[in-house]
Amino acid sequence: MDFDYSDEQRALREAVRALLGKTYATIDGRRAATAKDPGFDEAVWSRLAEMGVLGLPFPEEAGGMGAGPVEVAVVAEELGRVLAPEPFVEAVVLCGGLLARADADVSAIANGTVLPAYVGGPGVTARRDGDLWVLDGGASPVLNGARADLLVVVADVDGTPALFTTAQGERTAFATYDGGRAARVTFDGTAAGPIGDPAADASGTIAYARACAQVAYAHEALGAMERALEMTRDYLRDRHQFGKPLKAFQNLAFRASDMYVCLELARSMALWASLVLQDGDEAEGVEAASRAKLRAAESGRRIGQEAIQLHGGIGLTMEYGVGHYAMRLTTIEHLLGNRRHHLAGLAAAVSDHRGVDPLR
Amino acid sequence: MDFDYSDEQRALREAVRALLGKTYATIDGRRAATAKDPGFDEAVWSRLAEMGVLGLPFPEEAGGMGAGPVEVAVVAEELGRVLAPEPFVEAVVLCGGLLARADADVSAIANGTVLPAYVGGPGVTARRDGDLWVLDGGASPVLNGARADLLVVVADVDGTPALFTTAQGERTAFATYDGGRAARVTFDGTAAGPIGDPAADASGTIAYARACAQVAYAHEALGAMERALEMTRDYLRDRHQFGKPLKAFQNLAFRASDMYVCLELARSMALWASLVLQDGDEAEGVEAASRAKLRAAESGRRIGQEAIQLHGGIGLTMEYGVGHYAMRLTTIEHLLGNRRHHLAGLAAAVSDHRGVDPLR
Amino acid sequence: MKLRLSPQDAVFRAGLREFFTTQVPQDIRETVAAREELTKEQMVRSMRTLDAAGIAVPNWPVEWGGKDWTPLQRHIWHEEMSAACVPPPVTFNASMVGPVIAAFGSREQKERFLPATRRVDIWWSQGFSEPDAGSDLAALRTSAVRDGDDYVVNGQKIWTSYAQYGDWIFTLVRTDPDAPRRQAGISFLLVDMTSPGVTVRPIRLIDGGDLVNEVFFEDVRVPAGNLVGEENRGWDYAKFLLGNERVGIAGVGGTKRLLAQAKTWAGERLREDPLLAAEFARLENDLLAVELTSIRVAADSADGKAQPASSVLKLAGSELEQAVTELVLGLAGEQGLGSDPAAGAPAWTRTAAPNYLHLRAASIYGGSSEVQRQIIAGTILGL
Amino acid sequence: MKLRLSPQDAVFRAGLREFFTTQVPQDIRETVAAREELTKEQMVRSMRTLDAAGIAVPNWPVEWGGKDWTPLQRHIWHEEMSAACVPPPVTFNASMVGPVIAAFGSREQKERFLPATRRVDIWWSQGFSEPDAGSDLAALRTSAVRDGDDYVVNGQKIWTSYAQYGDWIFTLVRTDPDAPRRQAGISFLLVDMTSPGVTVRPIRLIDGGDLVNEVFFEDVRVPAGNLVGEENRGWDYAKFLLGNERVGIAGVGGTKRLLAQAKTWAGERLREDPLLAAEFARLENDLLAVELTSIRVAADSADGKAQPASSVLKLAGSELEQAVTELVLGLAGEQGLGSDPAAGAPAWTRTAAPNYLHLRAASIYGGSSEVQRQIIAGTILGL
Repeated sequence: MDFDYSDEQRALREAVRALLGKTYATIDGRRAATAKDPGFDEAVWSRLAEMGVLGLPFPEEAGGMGAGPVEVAVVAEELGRVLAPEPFVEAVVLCGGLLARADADVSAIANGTVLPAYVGGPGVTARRDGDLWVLDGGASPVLNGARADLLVVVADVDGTPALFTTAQGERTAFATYDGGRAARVTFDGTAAGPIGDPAADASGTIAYARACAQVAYAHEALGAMERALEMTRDYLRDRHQFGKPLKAFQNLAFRASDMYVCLELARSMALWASLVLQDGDEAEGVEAASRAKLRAAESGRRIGQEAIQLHGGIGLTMEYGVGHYAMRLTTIEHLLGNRRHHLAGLAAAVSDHRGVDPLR
Repeated sequence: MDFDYSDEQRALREAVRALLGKTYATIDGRRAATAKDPGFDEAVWSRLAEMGVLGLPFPEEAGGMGAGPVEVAVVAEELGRVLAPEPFVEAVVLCGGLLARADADVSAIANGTVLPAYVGGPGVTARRDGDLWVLDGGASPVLNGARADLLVVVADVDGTPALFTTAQGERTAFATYDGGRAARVTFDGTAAGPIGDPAADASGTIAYARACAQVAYAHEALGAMERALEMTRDYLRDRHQFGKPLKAFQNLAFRASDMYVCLELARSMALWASLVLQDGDEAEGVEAASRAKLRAAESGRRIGQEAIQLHGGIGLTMEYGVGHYAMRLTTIEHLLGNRRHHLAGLAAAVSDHRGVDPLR
Repeated sequence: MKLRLSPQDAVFRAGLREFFTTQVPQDIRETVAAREELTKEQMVRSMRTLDAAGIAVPNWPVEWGGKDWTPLQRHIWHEEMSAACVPPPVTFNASMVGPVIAAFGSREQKERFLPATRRVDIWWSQGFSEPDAGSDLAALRTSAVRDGDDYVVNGQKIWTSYAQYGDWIFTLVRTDPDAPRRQAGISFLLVDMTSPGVTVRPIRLIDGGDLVNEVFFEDVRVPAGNLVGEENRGWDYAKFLLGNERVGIAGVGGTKRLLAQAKTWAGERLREDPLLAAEFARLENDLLAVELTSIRVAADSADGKAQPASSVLKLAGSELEQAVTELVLGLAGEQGLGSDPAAGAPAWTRTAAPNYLHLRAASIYGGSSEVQRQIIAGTILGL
Repeated sequence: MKLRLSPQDAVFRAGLREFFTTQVPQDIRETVAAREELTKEQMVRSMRTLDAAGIAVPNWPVEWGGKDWTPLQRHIWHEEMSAACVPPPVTFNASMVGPVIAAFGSREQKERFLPATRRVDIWWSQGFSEPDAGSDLAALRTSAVRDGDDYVVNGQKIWTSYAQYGDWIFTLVRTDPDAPRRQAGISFLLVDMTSPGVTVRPIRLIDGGDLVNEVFFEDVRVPAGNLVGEENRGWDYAKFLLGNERVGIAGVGGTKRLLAQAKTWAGERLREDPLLAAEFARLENDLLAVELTSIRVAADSADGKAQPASSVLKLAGSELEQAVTELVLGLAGEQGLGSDPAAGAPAWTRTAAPNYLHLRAASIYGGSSEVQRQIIAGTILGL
């Protein structure tokens, strides 16, 4: 077992970091990109496509790079570090992952010409209408739902979930509190194409794709936590009150230490979950993702809250960066299952095993 | 609504404090008393009887002083402050309370000639044997069960609990980790006298008596917390490390502040619960007791643990007092329902009300 | 000791409850219930409604519109107001500058300012914090130099809430830069915000609001008659102001209302999800403990012990308030992302995240939690 | 990156697992499983069993009985040992004084002490802390004054675990009271505990044990040849000692075993009580995070980042260990009162409270949590 990145993985990280650094070197980059629709920088998205990042986890024959969860993690962490608003996790990991597993064509996602959005939740049903399949119902929030060229929809077919795509559906766009974009999507007999066999239960496929996205979010959160702690550390070092640097106040320094512990625990768990996904057993991957997501949520909550508190008022301003980090960490905490959701799931299964052994 | 003690209540406190101070001025008093059976000081017990404390909550016609839950609280808090090992809560509040409510004779408890012990739990059944009632089964730990002259037993009669007393039953004595005494009690066709109608469901009576004891424990814990914080404060003030007093380490001082907050929250809740009991509605009293016990357990746990941690190694020694406070707080935390027990009970009822309004 | 209100206080409470729930305009109370921003007009109208009934500033001297209430009655007043979704009187006017002018102002200042302050004919802003003087307020640098009958003020204030609405601002300014102690050279000065040289710049916060501001003073001439009390004694007046009002400092009323609302929003989940129910139960118990403590402080139960000061209430109250907004955000789940009205979501999910973020400030402003812990350690524990 | 052990490491692990579960005497492993005190004889016998297999001191130089294992293999060795209820090698010998003598001792000292230390022919005690030198170890005052070929030692040590068993004690003593820095005048001295003037007084702890002690030195003559390394450089050796062994510092193996046992003890309650199940799930997830972090440290995954130092493991590991003992105490409930064998209760409820109390020390000794936070703030964060 080892946690070292390969040279290729390091190179990927440097390349992504360099690319994102051009636009998101300071928080002003994020603020500018999120100030106008679609809530991210299309040019950055194109460059990510050119670099191959948008096809990273897809098989090479499907236009991807055939990379695995660890490479996805590397990218997600870099996005998190600079709070880049590009919807990598949602479009590539979640939607792309669902489509690629069903052997659907994902080349247009990989080359950046089609942006997909994920429509989950229990509110959509699918039915046959002659030779066609049509969708009814709706969901909200659909992240990037207004800008999306394609909706990847989980719809109920006779009590079990199945997957469909459609380029239609009514979309009401809105901004999310963290600067992103989402939409309320409604279907009303909207034509849609099935992905895979619509009569088959897609629960497993969906759970696995969500797991991949949960782990990617855990890494995105990790990058954000890391940077939020760095900013807090710098602030404690440089800011003076009562005639001495804040770091001289033991309580504040110790709280930064606790933030560091939170960060490292989250890092260990996120890295491990990527490796479990890479290892291939789906049930294990789903459980590991839940564990990593819970840990990321707990660490992210603590680090985000403490980063603000240790900064004081400035931490709450839009102009200064650290509040954006806290907001993004809060968002991720609540996406694809919040703390209580994952804890309840793990609690329900706690009798099923004697312990968790990560060394295998 | 007010939380001021009356002059009589203050006088009671001073009298109890003075009495206990003679024996328990330092932790050596507790250590000496608990070093030998029965684990408390019989002379102190007699003096408490002479002062009327052992009949405090009983009606005057039953040999008591007709005082209420607030006076009981005053005594319990003083016992807690010096960790006096005398079984006031167990014998007077719980056993005496059960008997007094059934109009049984409690004068011998009040005058100190009979020490009762409470045998609760689900392990005892009662059945008729001719004209007599006999008990089978057993329970452990029965606090002060070996020394007790009388056992007050909750026994199952055809599926509902009823109350009995017996002076018999086999007792295996043992020491508890906090220096107290308990026994394993077993019955095997042991003759016992019913208290009240054994066919009637005594659940309500038992719940109310337990509630009174829970609130008294909350006050005992309060006294212990108060003193543990004082000792910690003194230690932080007087002890030097790295060339300065410990209080100059901001993290330590802030943690003492948090202990103080815990203490005051527990105090408010315990005082209030005494008042609710005094006010007379039984269901309200039972709920308030659960709330106060939960709060006392949470505050006591935090204060006990932090008192040790802020003292360092010395806090763990038998010779120094603060560890005894932590031990006693731990014991109280687990008597008559621990944190999870009370939280689960309150959680189950949380939908039943819009909110809790203490001002009435 | 007694549990129940005295008959007088029970009548007192019933009267206030009747008033708050029937006389304060419905639109205002609904806005509060929905956790949405009140307009300035609503805040003013609400306070004038209270003032008309003589209960806007019970903490003031009776001569200037106050009430001779007991602390417990003031507590009841505040809690009933919160429970009825009535916005508390504008803090800057009612709890901050009013009592200072009433206690330390000249007769002329009292007559000029107090009635107008009570009716919010003047909306006051608070000019205390500066970019380098937050928790360490005594580090403030805004200067006021005497020049004839005026002071000339230069400097910058920050975190000034609602300065957009401000007609006047009460400020702490440095009048003696050479004073032996930093605290000794500070004065308490009232400044007309329409004076030339006063500029207000809103600060946008992560909760989406922009109601706190920077206020810049550039050669602003302020008549010397606007000095409150004595020159260089402003620190004393500021301490009076900050320590003055303990009623409502724990924010219990609002937290309690929110927790009760949250039960409604949780709906069936409260019965189906034991972990959620336990979160509610724990918060409810914590809230009860804080509320009881605030009643104890209000009732000033002496009993020979050091009283839990307002620091305990501020510290525990703000953490609890934050915890409840966090619970609500958790209830909203992914829905909470839709803070935009266009999301078409129910008001409570729409406001969940902004309110959660907004409340992060509760442990920072008005004396941060760190300041409160320092006060408890120092003042109460003697550390 | 990879999840799985290499085939070599998998074989390595299987071999150790086989050894620990079949070759270490059953009575020793059962005592550990029951969370009861091991006798000195059991600890010695266990270590000699390991030594006979050449795996008692893998962290030592190969020349003196160590192994050329990778850090990950050392981690596996430690975790397999814990999982199999095998007591880890006597710390004072294997992790403390042994490596110091091996690194800084003279050839003569190595030959004299290392084999005897490995086999526990000598039981070592640790003489570092003093009544006024705990976390602030450099404040120590025990003095060693050179007198001919001897040092004469006077002073007092405290918190000396198992000093009753101690044949020798390794101490930090002040040899230069006039050194410019307090740390500069300290030496590392080996003292035969049978020397005249050495007195041991047990300290009774609230966990019921009396295995920590005070050790008094009154004009104890110690041959100068028992000085390790150079005079006045003892602080460097002590730092080496304290920072030396990171394997097992998080205590994950024991915590994991206990948590698994606790599930058995919880029995049906684990299915019936969702709050209890959630407590288990949370602790299990925390434990996994700490274990993974300890593997990361062991595997020394560099990756250009500051590594989570042993401080993180000690801090998080001891808190977790404490939390699990607290969970067990909660499971025991009122039964936990019966710590006396006469209570006739199952071993796990009988030991629940003593173990809980015992573990309160985990965040105090070996560098308190406060010291660890200071190290993280200073060394890792640069604060």
